[in-house]
Amino acid sequence: MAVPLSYYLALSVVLFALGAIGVLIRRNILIILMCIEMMLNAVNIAFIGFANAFQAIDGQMFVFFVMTVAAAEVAVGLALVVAIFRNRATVYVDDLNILKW
Amino acid sequence: MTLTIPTFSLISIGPWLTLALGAILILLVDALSKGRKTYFPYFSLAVLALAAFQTIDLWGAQSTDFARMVYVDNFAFLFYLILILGAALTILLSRPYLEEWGKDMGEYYALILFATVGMMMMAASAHMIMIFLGLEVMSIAVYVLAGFFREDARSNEAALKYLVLGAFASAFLLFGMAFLYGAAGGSLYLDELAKRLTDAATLTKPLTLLAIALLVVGFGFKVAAVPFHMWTPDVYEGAPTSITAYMAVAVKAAAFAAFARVFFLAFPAFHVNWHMLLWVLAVATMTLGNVVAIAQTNIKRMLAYSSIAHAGYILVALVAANQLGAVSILYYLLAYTLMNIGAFGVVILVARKKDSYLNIYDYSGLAYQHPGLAAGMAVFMFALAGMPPTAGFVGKFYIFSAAVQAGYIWLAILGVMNSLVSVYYYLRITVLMYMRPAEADLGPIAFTPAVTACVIATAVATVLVGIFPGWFYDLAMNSVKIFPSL
Amino acid sequence: MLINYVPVLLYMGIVVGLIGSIVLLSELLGKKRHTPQKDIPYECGMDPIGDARYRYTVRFYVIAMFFIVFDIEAIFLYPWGVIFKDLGWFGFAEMAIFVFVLVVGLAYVWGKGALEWE
Amino acid sequence: MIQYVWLIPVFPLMGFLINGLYGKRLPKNLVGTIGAGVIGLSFALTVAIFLEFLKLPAASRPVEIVVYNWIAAGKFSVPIGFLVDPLSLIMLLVVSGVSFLIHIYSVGYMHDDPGFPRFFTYLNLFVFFMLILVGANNFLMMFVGWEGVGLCSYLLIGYWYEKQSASDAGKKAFVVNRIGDFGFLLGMFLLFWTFGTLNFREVFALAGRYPVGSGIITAATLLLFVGATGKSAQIPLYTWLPDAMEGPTPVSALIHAATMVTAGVYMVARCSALYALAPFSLTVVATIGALTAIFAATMGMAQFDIKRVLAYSTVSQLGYMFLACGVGAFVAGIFHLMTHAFFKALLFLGAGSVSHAVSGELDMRRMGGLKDHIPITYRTFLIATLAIAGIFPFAGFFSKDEILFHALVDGNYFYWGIGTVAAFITAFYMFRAVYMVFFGESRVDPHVAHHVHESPPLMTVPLMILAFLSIVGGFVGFPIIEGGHKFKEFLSPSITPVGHGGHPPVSLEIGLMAFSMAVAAIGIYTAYKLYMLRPDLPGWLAEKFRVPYDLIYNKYYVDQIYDTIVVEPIKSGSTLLWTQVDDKVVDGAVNGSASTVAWLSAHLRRLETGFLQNYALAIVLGVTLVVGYLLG
Repeated sequence: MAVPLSYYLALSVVLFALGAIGVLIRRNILIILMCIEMMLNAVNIAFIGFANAFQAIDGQMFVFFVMTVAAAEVAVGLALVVAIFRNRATVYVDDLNILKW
Repeated sequence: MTLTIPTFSLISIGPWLTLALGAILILLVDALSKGRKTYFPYFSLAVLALAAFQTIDLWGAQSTDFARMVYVDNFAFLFYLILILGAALTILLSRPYLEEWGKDMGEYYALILFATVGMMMMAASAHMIMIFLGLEVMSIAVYVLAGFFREDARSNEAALKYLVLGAFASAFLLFGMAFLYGAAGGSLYLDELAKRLTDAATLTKPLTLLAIALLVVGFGFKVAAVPFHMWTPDVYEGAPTSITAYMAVAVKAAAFAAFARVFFLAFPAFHVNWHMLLWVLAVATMTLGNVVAIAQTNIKRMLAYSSIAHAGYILVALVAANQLGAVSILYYLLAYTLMNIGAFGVVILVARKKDSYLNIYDYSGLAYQHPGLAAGMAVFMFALAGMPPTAGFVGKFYIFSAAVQAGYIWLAILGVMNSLVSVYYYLRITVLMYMRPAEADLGPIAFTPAVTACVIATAVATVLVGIFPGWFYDLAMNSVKIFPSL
Repeated sequence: MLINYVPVLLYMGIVVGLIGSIVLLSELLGKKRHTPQKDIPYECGMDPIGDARYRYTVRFYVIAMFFIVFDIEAIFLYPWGVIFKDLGWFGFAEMAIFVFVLVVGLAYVWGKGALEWE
Repeated sequence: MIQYVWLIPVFPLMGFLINGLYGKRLPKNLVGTIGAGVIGLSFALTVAIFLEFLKLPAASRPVEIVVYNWIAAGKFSVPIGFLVDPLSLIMLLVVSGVSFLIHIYSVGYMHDDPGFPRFFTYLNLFVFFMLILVGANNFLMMFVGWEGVGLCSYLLIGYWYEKQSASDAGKKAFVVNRIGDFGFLLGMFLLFWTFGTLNFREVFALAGRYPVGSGIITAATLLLFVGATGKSAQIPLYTWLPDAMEGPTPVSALIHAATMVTAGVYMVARCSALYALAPFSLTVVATIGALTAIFAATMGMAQFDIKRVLAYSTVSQLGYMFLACGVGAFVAGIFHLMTHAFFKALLFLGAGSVSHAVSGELDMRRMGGLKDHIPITYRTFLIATLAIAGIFPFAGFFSKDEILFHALVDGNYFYWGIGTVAAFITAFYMFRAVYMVFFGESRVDPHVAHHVHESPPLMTVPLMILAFLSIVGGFVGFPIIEGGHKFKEFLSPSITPVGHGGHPPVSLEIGLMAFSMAVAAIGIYTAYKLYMLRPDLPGWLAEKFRVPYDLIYNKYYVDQIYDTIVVEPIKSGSTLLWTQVDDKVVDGAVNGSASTVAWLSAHLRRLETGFLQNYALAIVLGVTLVVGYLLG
């Protein structure tokens, strides 16, 4: 039984929204990074859904690159979290408030 | 099952390969050999020069390559040259500044080269995947560069803010691409999109519009358009000054390259939909940038707001969506590269001692102690303010003429009003330098040859490009012929 | 068909119900008396030292990052492997370049001494 | 020779570069020589070109020299080009000539100033931009000069930046001029949008196709005139000029009297072809000019600072020039511009010489009786005063008379009336200044009095040359005699005439001359009466209050009534105008807009809270708006 496209899209949108909300409300940087991953993966679901519906390979290809890029982004993010923790001993975003106005 | 391997020519992406290989070499040499290496800046400059030569060699070509993933055309080449110029000037600025922070490392140069490759990919991409990849190659390198002063809390904070928000915005951009993929029925080639989207218009129009909206968000973030600009002041202030210069000019240039290419190639049929949107964004961006810049006392932060305002001006050209508009984008980005990197060069020279002198009042009386430096800064400030006969003026002139030509009289008027407001804060720096006594003895400024050369070269170029804009205009006119819709 | 999964659902329901009722019953019926001996984490074996929320050395994060970066590249090997034969030598050369780039990364990491624990 | 016209502005530019880059290291004399010398070269070249131009047959005039194509945008291009025609030649001659004299004067005047090289750097830059402004063959290049002179004016007003008032004045001039420049820019955009070109001759040729009174041209000319009111200090944007007197006196003479402030008049005359098509705009120009002429003149009466008297008089005289343009007498406007450049530069330089003599004092209440101490200054100042008052045969007589004559002949009795009243007031307050400074008892501070001295030759020689010009400068425009008005003959090809072509009877012209001479004489006499005879008055008044019924003093009692009823209300009225309207209303509006922006700025920056998640929220809000707009 084929899953209809709208299911993919609905899941994708819900997941994306959850990720976005997570970025907005969580204080821990690591969790924020995870939420961003969630958003990217939500996009992946949309791509897979469309690729499946159109029987076009571009979408799947895109997913691969998104995953790679997401990994690289998270690696840099993690490195920054380590650096920040060493300097400021915190992993909470609202403690990062030197630069403003 | 048989596969046909598409033919391709490595020559057509020669500049990318040169820069990427150069960067890889720097990384390997840095990691695998002992001792302090001082030749990386020279090596990077040589690599950039080679890439520039390759670009010039390619000039005139007009095709696609790598299974229609890459455009090989003059529009891309002109952007290559602007990006290479930005990268080279940044490298000239960097060495003494990095040494002061004890951070003169090979990675810095390798990352700049990688970022430049990413930008070139954006400028030449013929497919959404390429845009996304280029964007991320560029962004990830720049995230790291922004946080390059690992021990500095400000640098950390800037990098993290940039990364989190950048990834956040990328997610929106990507979501937009996904919807576009759906709306176009399974293709993301820029040249196919226009036709597919109009053919399928009635049914998928909402999906297309949603995709356009999300793409505007993603590009808007990179070019720092209001309301996606919030990261800019913080990141520009916290990042190493040389990187701030680089971000302000090169990242913006690359983002506009992709922005223009996507919107002019793929969405001309939807101009009625997006022109008002960008109109509003352009006005908001110009106005907010200029107005808030007035209240700033940190020079880097002031220049950050100024860069927001300049993004607004370029958006005006994007709204105009005519040939002159496309030309003015190119011209303005060249002018902006020259004048802004020059201004940051002066900031680096004046800042000293790990950025101890970044307040605008530290510029008081600069003209009496260092007349040459003050004169250079004055040139850059006048150029940024759009005073004739500098490149900044001609750039603004092109942009507003394009807007007038396209019938956006009010947009041009608002732009002119904005540039009048902007004169206030640019001129304030000049006034401080020339018409105020020094707050305290500034002490000696170390005029290192590379930075001095960079400031002099950009100052002279800013004026020369303003006095003789014709040759670049012709080049740009030649390169924007690729947009059939303009 | 979804109907085939009904037993699984049933099973899950039973499991949850059983565990829930056991925990609930012991909580309700059991007699609670604290002694220092009873409150330590392990009744036999080593006495625990320090806090349980122990800060891991940063090395773990560094290794974790390397893992993410290198591991994820493996996804490109799968589709390549599927059509390896069809791609022929061209595909092989392509993948060799890809792996070479990864090796450069590894060499860099190694040369920087990031792989050494101390 | 004409093809080298581009060298005229290049010389000052070279002076600017040399003095700007090496001025600190060069000896003072050399800096001064370079500064003045480059202007001298420009002047010499201008004269050479002028002579050659005179020889050209009428068919090959005017000459357009295009150096190269500066900005190209589509079909439209802006060349770096110069238009050599009678109008621009007269302006070039006036600008380079007067600048040359003032530069020489400055070498003496600024000799002990620590910022000597900086002063000449700015001054040379100013001349460069001014020559660009008047030499340009298109609006955009003119705008380049327009902006440039504004910038230099700003730099030079705030030259003594240690003085708070000087830097405030600079700021005020800057802000006010921005408003004007905005109008100019909009006007330029409108012209570009309408005609697709910015070249003067092309625009004027294309404009000929439009009917008289066409909306577009009226709008464009009005916008351009907004620019002119800013640069040339007309109502309502005149307020910066009196404050601009904070700058060094040669700057006031050069920029704020002789050249820059006349740029607006030049621009209106240059666009006479456009204004001729816009009767409404002409009416506005004339009305604003007339109002400014009288308004500024009344305020000139209440001033005690000699430079402020001259500043209000400048505003008033500029009003005259606009009045002339407004009634279609562009030639008369430019004529007055030229003579005004001579005598007003002379007045300012004379004022500088006076203040030089009395150790920097500018308050006329602390001068007096200086006539014998500084004879050259006195005589030249008197000549200039006679010229501005409009006494035959001094230069101002011819030009002012021509303006009033045109106003009357045109049937504009209102403008004529205002002009005549303003002429009366001008004569009055200028002679008031002469009497207060040079005649009567010395009120000079005793510490200063013993070393009052004449200025060095470097300063007095320019005074004498300008005095000579103020005497003979008017004869190039000799009326009545057929062919006597060489000036008009020469200038006419550059100007599109407006108004009646008919020539009124000579008797009317002569009668009018006699009348305006009489008006000026009455003005002078009034000043004489009040300021030469009145020093005794305080003593008499004291007597009067002790013996109020004594008929002997009735005479003076009448004088007193006259004083209270006529002079005092005018004086207090003008003081009121000056303090209330000028300071509160106009300044308030200017400062208000600036402070509104500053207030916005200070509050909007608070949006940048520094919290990452607020920024993310902004992005999400942005997404909502963008998506909402496109889908909604």
